[in-house]
Amino acid sequence: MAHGITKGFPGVLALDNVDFDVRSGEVTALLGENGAGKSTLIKLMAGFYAPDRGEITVDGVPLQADPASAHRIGVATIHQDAHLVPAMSVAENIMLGRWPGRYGWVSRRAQKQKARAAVDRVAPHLNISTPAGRLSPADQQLVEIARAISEDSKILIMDEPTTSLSPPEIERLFRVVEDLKSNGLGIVFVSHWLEEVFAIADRVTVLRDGRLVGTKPIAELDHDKVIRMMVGREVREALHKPRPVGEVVMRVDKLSRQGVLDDISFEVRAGEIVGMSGLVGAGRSELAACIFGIDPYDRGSVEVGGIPIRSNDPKAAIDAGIGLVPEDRRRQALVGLMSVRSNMTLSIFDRVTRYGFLSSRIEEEIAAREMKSLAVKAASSKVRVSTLSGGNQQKVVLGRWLARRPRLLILDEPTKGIDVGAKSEISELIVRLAESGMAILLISSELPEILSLSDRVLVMRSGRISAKLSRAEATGETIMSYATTG
Amino acid sequence: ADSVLKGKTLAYIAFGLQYEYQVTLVDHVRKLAAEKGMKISVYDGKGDASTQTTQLLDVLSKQPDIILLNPVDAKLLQGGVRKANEAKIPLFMLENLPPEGEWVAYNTFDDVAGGRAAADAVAKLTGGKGRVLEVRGAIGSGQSQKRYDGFHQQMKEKYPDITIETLKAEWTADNAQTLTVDAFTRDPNVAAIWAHNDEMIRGVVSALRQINRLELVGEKGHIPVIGFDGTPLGLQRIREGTQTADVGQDPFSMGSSIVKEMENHFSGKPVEKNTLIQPVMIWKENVNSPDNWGNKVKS
Amino acid sequence: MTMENTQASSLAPAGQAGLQGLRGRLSFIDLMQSVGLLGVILLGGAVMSVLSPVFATTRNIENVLQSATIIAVVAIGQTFVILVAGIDLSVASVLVLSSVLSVGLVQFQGLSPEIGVVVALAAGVGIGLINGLAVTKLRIPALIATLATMTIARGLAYIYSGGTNIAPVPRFFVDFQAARILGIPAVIVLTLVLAVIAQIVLSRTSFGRSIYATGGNPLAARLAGIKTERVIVLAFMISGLMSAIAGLLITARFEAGAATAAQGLELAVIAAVVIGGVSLFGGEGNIGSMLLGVVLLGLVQNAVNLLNVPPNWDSVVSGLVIAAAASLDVYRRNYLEAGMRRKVIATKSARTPKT
Amino acid sequence: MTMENTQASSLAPAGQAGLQGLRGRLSFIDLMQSVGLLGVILLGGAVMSVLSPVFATTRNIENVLQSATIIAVVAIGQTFVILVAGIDLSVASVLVLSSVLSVGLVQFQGLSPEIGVVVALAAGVGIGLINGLAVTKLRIPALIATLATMTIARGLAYIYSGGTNIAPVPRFFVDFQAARILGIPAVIVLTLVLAVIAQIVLSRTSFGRSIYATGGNPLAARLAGIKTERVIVLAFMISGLMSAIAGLLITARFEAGAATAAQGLELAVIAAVVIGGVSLFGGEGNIGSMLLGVVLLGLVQNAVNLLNVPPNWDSVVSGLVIAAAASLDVYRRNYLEAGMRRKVIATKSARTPKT
Ligand SMILES: Nc1ncnc2c1ncn2[C@@H]1O[C@H](COP(=O)(O)OP(=O)(O)OP(=O)(O)O)[C@@H](O)[C@H]1O
Ligand SMILES: Nc1ncnc2c1ncn2[C@@H]1O[C@H](COP(=O)(O)OP(=O)(O)OP(=O)(O)O)[C@@H](O)[C@H]1O
Ligand SMILES: [Mg+2]
Ligand SMILES: [Mg+2]
Repeated sequence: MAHGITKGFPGVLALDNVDFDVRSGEVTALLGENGAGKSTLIKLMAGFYAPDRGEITVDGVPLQADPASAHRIGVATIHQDAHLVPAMSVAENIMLGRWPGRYGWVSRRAQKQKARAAVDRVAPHLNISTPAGRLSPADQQLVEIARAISEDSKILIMDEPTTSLSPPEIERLFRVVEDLKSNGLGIVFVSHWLEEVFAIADRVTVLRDGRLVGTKPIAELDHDKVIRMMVGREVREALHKPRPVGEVVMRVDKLSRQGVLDDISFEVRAGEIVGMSGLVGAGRSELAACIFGIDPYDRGSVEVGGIPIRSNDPKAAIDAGIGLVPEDRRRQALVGLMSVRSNMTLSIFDRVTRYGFLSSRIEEEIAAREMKSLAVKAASSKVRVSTLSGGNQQKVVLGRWLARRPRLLILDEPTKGIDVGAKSEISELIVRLAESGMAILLISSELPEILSLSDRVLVMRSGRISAKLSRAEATGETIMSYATTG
Repeated sequence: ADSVLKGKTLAYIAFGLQYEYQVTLVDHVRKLAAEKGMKISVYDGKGDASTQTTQLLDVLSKQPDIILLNPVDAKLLQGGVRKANEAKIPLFMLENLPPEGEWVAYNTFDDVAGGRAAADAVAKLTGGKGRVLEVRGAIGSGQSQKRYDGFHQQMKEKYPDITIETLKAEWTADNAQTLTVDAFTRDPNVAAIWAHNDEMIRGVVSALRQINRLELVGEKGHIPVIGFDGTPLGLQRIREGTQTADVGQDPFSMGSSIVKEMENHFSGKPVEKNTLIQPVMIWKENVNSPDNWGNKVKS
Repeated sequence: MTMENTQASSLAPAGQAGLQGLRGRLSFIDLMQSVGLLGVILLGGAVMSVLSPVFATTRNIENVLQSATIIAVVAIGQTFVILVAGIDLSVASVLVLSSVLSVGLVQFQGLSPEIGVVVALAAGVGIGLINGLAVTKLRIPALIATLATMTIARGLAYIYSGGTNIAPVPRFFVDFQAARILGIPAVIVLTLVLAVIAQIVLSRTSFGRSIYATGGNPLAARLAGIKTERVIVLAFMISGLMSAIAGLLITARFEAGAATAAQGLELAVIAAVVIGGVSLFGGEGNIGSMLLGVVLLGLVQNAVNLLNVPPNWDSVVSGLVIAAAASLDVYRRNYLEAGMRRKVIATKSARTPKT
Repeated sequence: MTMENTQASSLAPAGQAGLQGLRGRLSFIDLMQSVGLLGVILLGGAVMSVLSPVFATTRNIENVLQSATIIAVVAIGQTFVILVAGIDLSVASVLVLSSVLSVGLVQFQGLSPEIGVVVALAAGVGIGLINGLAVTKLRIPALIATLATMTIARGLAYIYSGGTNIAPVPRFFVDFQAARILGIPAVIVLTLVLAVIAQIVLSRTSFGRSIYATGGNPLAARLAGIKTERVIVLAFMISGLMSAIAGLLITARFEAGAATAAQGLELAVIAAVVIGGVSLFGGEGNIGSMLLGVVLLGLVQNAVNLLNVPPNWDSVVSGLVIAAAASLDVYRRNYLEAGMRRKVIATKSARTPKT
């Protein structure tokens, strides 16, 4: 459906003469490293951008560069970042722009019915009258999915729909996708999880640096081949090696927050990677928020190096030596209008200041170093961070903390939206940081990540720590059983 | 003997207590009211007709014995005046009259005569020729319009060789300043400047200083500057020589006369329906006269 | 009480029941949002009734409401614009332009009063259209675009009227001002009717929902296929129309085509709208509580007049009251919000896990 | 030329070199961003020079700049507040309060002029502090909080001055107004110095960076360890201080402390700041182009005055010019962006693929 597509941004050629087609009744996986141009291609197909060259057609009908026309023509899209109207209810967000009713009147009853039906397919636990802005990132993503599948479309495009979902939700999503596929929809699926790709895709299209590498049926491919197409080299799995563990860096004691956290106690030692697993909504992000001083807590204490840190004050946490890579980087970590460089030095003013003034030379040194070590793909360190692809934005957040070198680094879903190559780089990086004596609290919904990296695993359920497992005890089965019924 | 006004409630909706002349007028009426034993409430119109309309309606709820109204823009108080008439509360007017309605007495300063007096002064100072800047007040203000009319009529009738350039400064010194500066940039030949109030003279003087054209009275190159109001600051400038003359009004006589009409009304004596208070020209010679209201108030 | 029950029942299998209960609670919270400002008003009213015997008279309340009508009508239009994250500074100028046209076309051009009214309204809609196009097509920030039309429209009003106010007005303005419907002044009834229509449009039509979506998240709205530019243009046109209607009301009230009126009205309107809970960042607010903001400001003014606060102290007092009202309202919201979060999370984490 | 070279070198393995070249190009574009508004100004200036022979004289330009100083100083402070996504309506009131205090304390209380100045500045900072605390601690929307202090401060200024002008002013005001440094009026020099300091603070200090971060994404800024509330309070205090300084300037200009001055100045200032490219949503803008916005508005006013546009038409003309300037600027930005995109495609699309 897309032919000879070229799209440039100031400083970046995002897509260069790309051909791509979607067939009905098939799932086409669109793969590529961070910044390869996947989302850009998708935004073009959704009518959000106009191609600089080339043409997009659906059943022979050319697509105008206007989202409304894309919807009309039958293209439904889940974009990489959730695009919800925060103050509107889940139901309204699902029916956004397609409010049911006649003569411009919105029938609330029909709206609720339709929204309920869509939500039940992917997220039956959601209350459709909650304002969308109050949902956790995972639930927001489910709402996006519900919206897209509720559309009466010919083509369904999903740009990393699974990044914040946990296994049960992903499974449910895949069942829905199979269903839609058998109804003759053409589906485009983007993910950095090859397991998911192999589970659902019929064909694979790979982009690299804005150019088409190739399209192949899934049957002709295996993990390594796909990775080679994407990255152009082999990727090593990080292997767990035992490390010497130092003294206690952080001790959390009887931390409670009404309705959210209940009597949480644990400690993290220098050089140790503590994995934290649990289902979506178990309260892991909330725990990180309390430790890092984003949210207040009712009882308990957090100590770093034996000294209690003030609650509800991120600055105090940072000064005490804690760093946090939050779950929702766009909202919680990045200042979109500022450059990559400024975003990286946002927590180390003291280190880039000379004679009371910020030194752009030092800033540039630090930014260049971190960009290099993380292989951040950006036109320069001076471009706005909002123009980077999702995965590269995440690397910038990591870069900020690498530049600061905290004693304890909390990583909340650190490889969310990160490509395979980079994921293994980040895994290696995490190990290297631990080796250098940093304590790491790794919150992740991806079991393989937890299992391959953690020295110990904590499992959370309903705001409580339901299990503390040693590396030997931690298997996929034990973790899942404590996560669901501990 | 006690005044017939003793114990009466007077609601006074003032033009706005942001203007020196008005403050003096209000203070004087307040003092007279106290002497007569009236209970007075003053409402600050803030130079805004909408505010005054609302105040008038609020005042009607309180049913005072007398309303004294000094409209910012009389046409816009037409509706309010009608309501006051309907409520049958005696209305006394100052400075501005709506097109219709009833009131017991109306006192005003003769702004047309003031404009004419200014024209005479300008002609005297310029020898009856040249380009004169007129810094006018807000469009839509009755006072400003009458001053404008008087000035232009007099010029047309008696001093045809004078050309007038009108600057729309809307009563403020800020506007007067930039407009004057730019008027000089356009054409530095200015024979005299007249402003519709003393407040704007502050801007004029500041402008002249900025462009290096401020010479004191009597010095070479002095540009005659004539104000309007006779405020203490205006008188001070005349003493210093930065201002040449001023068209003085008199808030004291205006206040006294309207209160006298109130007394007449309630004691059944004949009431002077319209009183026009005449302007007094103030020059350096008579600037220290104790009759000038600007010398009676001490700022 | 009900809440306790909800907690218990949310342990039931599907969690559906718990969510039902929550739904009921959410609209209760919506109610509280408005009631909060109402609470501030009632509290203030109670204090005032003690301080001034005339305050609580029908006569006085009617005066307050009648005075508030003009701001209210303009504020209804402004609400549409602020909901799409815009701002309209041109409202007061459109108002006076409409006012002078409605009288001037009859006085100067000898047209029939009906035509005068129609042209006045059309002028308002036209300026709204220009504002909307400048914001969407030329991409000028709304503040600048409407500042420009504000200056231009006021200039045109002065030029057309010759700088003075035009009187007398056609008879029906006077009649309208005096008219009463079921004993209530017609201007108040008209304002309420406009408010009800606006509220229905906003809450029950797809155009209204598009307004909220466009203001709440323009990108999301566009991606969902909403013609956000058209929505924005329409919002500005509605604001223009409402200001023009307010222009007719001011003509009736002052019995003159008023070129000089409504100076600084735009700020008063924006303040009322924001106090009434409409977010300047768009997407949040409703006509009902917005009107409470208008009434609150009107009452503050009235209180100051009735209590005969010494001149210039009145400014100080109104400033303090505005600040107090706003912070009371904010406090109430935060309090409510905190309570709500605890409940939501309690319900959620109690839900039975699904595997 | 250089760009071509850069393109060639971008064929080198790491793409690092290509990034270097792009960096050069980006700052050129940054330059164009400011130059754009400058372009509009120069274009307008050229037209004006033809229309009015006196326009391009040193004298006139000096006058325009001198008149613009007061708005410029207030706008510098306002920029800090708008950068943190706030807005400060109280500036004009703070200005007059400072003005009456600086003279009144000497005239009425018999204090020394130095103390008068210090107290005036302290009052400005104090109101800024109140604004900041109201916004951060009480969480009142900035528009409402500063509307309240705007009303209160103006009221206090009237109360203190009794509605009259306070004169004469201490000698040094007069001297300062007349002073010249290297032939340039001291007020202009002072304004430039303040602007340079502000620009350095914004671009080269951690506080400045915190301002941008807080305005751009308050949550992210807070999580990065920035005390966002403190930053916001400081921004308001700077705005208060700048307005108070402007109050001293106006005292010097008019040789009196006057509570009536600067009516509606807040809107003019906000307009200038926004035209100067500072985003009302925070996090974007700089002092340099902001000042161009101030100058542009000053020139429009000057042009209208010099051309002796008939009364009332002047409003129409300035409105049109503001709209034209804003849309030209927007057009230029889009055009530049499109050009850059084309350039990338032209230079990179044909490159030999590396595998
Ligand atoms: N609005 C924009 N302005 C400038 N550059 C952009 C913009 N949007 C995308 N880019 C650039 O285009 C390139 C492709 O980005 P895109 O978002 O399509 O990548 P992606 O394949 O989706 O990556 P990821 O897996 O990280 O989401 C990147 O280099 C990105 O920085
Ligand atoms: N601002 C909020 N308002 C209402 N509910 C919230 C809010 N933030 C979080 N929650 C809810 O609190 C619960 C705990 O969420 P949290 O994000 O801590 O879980 P998690 O284990 O980190 O899972 P996730 O993978 O979704 O982040 C969830 O049910 C979530 O929906
Ligand atoms: Mg992407
Ligand atoms: Mg989480």
